[in-house]
Amino acid sequence: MKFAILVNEGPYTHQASDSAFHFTQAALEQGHQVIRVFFYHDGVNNGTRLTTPPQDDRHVTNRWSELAEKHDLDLVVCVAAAQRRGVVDEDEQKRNSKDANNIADGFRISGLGQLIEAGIQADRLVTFGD
Amino acid sequence: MKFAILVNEGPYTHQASDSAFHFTQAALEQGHQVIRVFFYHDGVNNGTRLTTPPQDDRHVTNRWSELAEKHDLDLVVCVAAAQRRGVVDEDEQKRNSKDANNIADGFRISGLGQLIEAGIQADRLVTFGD
Amino acid sequence: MSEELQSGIVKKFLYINRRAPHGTNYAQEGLEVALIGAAFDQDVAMAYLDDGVFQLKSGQDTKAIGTKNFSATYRALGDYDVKLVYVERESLERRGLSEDDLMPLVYEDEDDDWEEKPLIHVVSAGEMQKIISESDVLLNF
Amino acid sequence: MSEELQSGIVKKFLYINRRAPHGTNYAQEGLEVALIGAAFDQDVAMAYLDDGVFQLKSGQDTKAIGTKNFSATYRALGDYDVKLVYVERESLERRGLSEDDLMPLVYEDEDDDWEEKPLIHVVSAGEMQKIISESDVLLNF
Amino acid sequence: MLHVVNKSPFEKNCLESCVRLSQAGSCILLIEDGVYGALFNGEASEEIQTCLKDRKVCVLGEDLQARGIESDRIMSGVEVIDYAGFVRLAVEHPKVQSWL
Amino acid sequence: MLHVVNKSPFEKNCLESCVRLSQAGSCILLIEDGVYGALFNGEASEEIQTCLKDRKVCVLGEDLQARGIESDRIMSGVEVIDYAGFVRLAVEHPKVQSWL
Repeated sequence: MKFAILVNEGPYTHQASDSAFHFTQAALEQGHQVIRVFFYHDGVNNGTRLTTPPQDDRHVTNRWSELAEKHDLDLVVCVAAAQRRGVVDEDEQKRNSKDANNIADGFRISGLGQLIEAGIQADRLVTFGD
Repeated sequence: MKFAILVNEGPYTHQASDSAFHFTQAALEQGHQVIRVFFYHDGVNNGTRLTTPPQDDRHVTNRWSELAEKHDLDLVVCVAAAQRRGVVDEDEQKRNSKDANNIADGFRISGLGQLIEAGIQADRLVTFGD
Repeated sequence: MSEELQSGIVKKFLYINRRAPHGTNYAQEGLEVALIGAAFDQDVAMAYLDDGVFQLKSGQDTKAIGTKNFSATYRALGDYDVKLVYVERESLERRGLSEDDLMPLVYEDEDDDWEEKPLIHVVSAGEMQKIISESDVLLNF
Repeated sequence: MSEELQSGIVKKFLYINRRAPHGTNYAQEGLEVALIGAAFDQDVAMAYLDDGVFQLKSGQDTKAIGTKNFSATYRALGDYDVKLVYVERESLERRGLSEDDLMPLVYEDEDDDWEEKPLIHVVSAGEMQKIISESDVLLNF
Repeated sequence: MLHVVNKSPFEKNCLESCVRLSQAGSCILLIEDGVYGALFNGEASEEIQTCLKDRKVCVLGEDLQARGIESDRIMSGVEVIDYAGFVRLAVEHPKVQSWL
Repeated sequence: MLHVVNKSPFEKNCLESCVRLSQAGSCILLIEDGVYGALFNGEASEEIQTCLKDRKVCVLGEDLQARGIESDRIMSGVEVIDYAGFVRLAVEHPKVQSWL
């Protein structure tokens, strides 16, 4: 079965990203496909490589990056939400004349259409948020 | 009278930062002192210079930076909360071996002691959050 | 658009709005999804319940709080081919509101000589149950 | 510490905890403030009300959700010279909890031969009203 | 003491807790989505009515206007103030409690 | 249809809305702070009792354990499942509604 996952909150403040991660992992373990994980609202803050959580805590962003690498997951950060909140890749950096970028490995920035497309193509869309 | 302001949510998602801004401005207009604005929890996300909000919307971070410049405000981002969420200045960049930083003009990263100190020194601590 | 989208799958998208506007921007960013989604040739409906009904309150003016007044955008829903806007009656009543308090949203019916018709349908909780259960993709804001 | 802090101002700090643990990290980051604050020689008390009472529930184990189990840190409150932990009775009762469900927090009383004494005081809403109104600095998590 | 409530009473329990735990003589200020609590015929009106007996209740005009709540929809006895008034309330009262 | 509730019923209105707007035959899953709704003697127990008449109610074990809620504190009739069970529920039911 094809799943799409929507994550609406950032790391640490809300459990949403953790729950989405565990659900995604469990779905993959059962042999399902996860066609896209879409990060919207404050969820875009999962996609920064600049976090340094305490050593005895989980690393939310790296965990997503590693899962994406292992299972070839498509982690998409919404461009409009990312612009409001300061999540930037190289293209966005150039386009908005910023002096740095902060996107994490395995994440890409794209439009809201990717969420709609995931809703159309997936058998199930599961949302995690606040 | 001396005010201290605590902001617990990031820009755009919650109105907290807007409300704190308007309150701070109104307090300054009445001749009060605002000895510190402390950003905690997701509030640290107000302190990134990488946001590009839509042109017809307010620029939450720049507005804080400009107010700070004008009134010599002390905008403090909590270091522990910032590490979890990826808000980084030059020192933090070196300390945690990051390849970029994103702190905005007028903000500085410091410890939670700065919040307690503000609570001790201010006549009033006013909190804005979710 | 990608190959799969040419395949002609048409699903019923329901945008469920349960939060007040302005205190958070879920309402605004939710509306942005609905407008983008309108380009995808799917069946689209909006549902407003709980504090979400406040999103449609007439007379909103954000000048004094300095935020973007996106409430004008609701009037564009009809132009984006969204023809069904459901509002739960119980949610209105618990908040002391009636349909008269809501913005008068309309669309032009191309099948009826472009006559202006109301977009908003006030429905009972029972009807809302059914609308939710008969949709294919549920997006919550 | 800065000059002002040498001035000997002692205020009553009250940390008001109204949220459940784990679903958000306000509880965890709130506790971090309280522990840092303990170094400042102020009068410190903790208040747990509404879903905040769930923070003190015994037997929390976050291994299966992979988050940090900060609930062990509450046991350190006594060592940080926090001697007053108020829990609102009404909040416990509405949630079907009693004092027996809470972690047994203690401190060693230096004025009484280091005897272990309970930190938690279950109080009524009326008493909590008074505790809140008599504090100088209120921090909410 | 000044109590600030920023959540809709239809969605969250903040106003309820504020009412339970604020004392006679204190002031309750509704801001952000908290202003919906001042609607005169909403379900929260009883709670506000109780408060008005021995507490002052204010609501932030800027937030009412943003939400399209005209002043004739506000319960009588509730005072509409602006940000300058918010600051004055914070000065008048020796401490501020935010029911987040 | 699978309905997911992730908020404490003591703090927010999500469970209430889910109960009002879910149909007979559907399944309600409590996760994150939503698991507090399954406490057998809490104030939300009546709402869950109503649901149990014609709906299936499940609760995520991982989130119960994190919060120190032992299984003997859960209302009878509520089924404890794990993340694998959450995925199976999402497969069984043709759509998933999250009451955020």
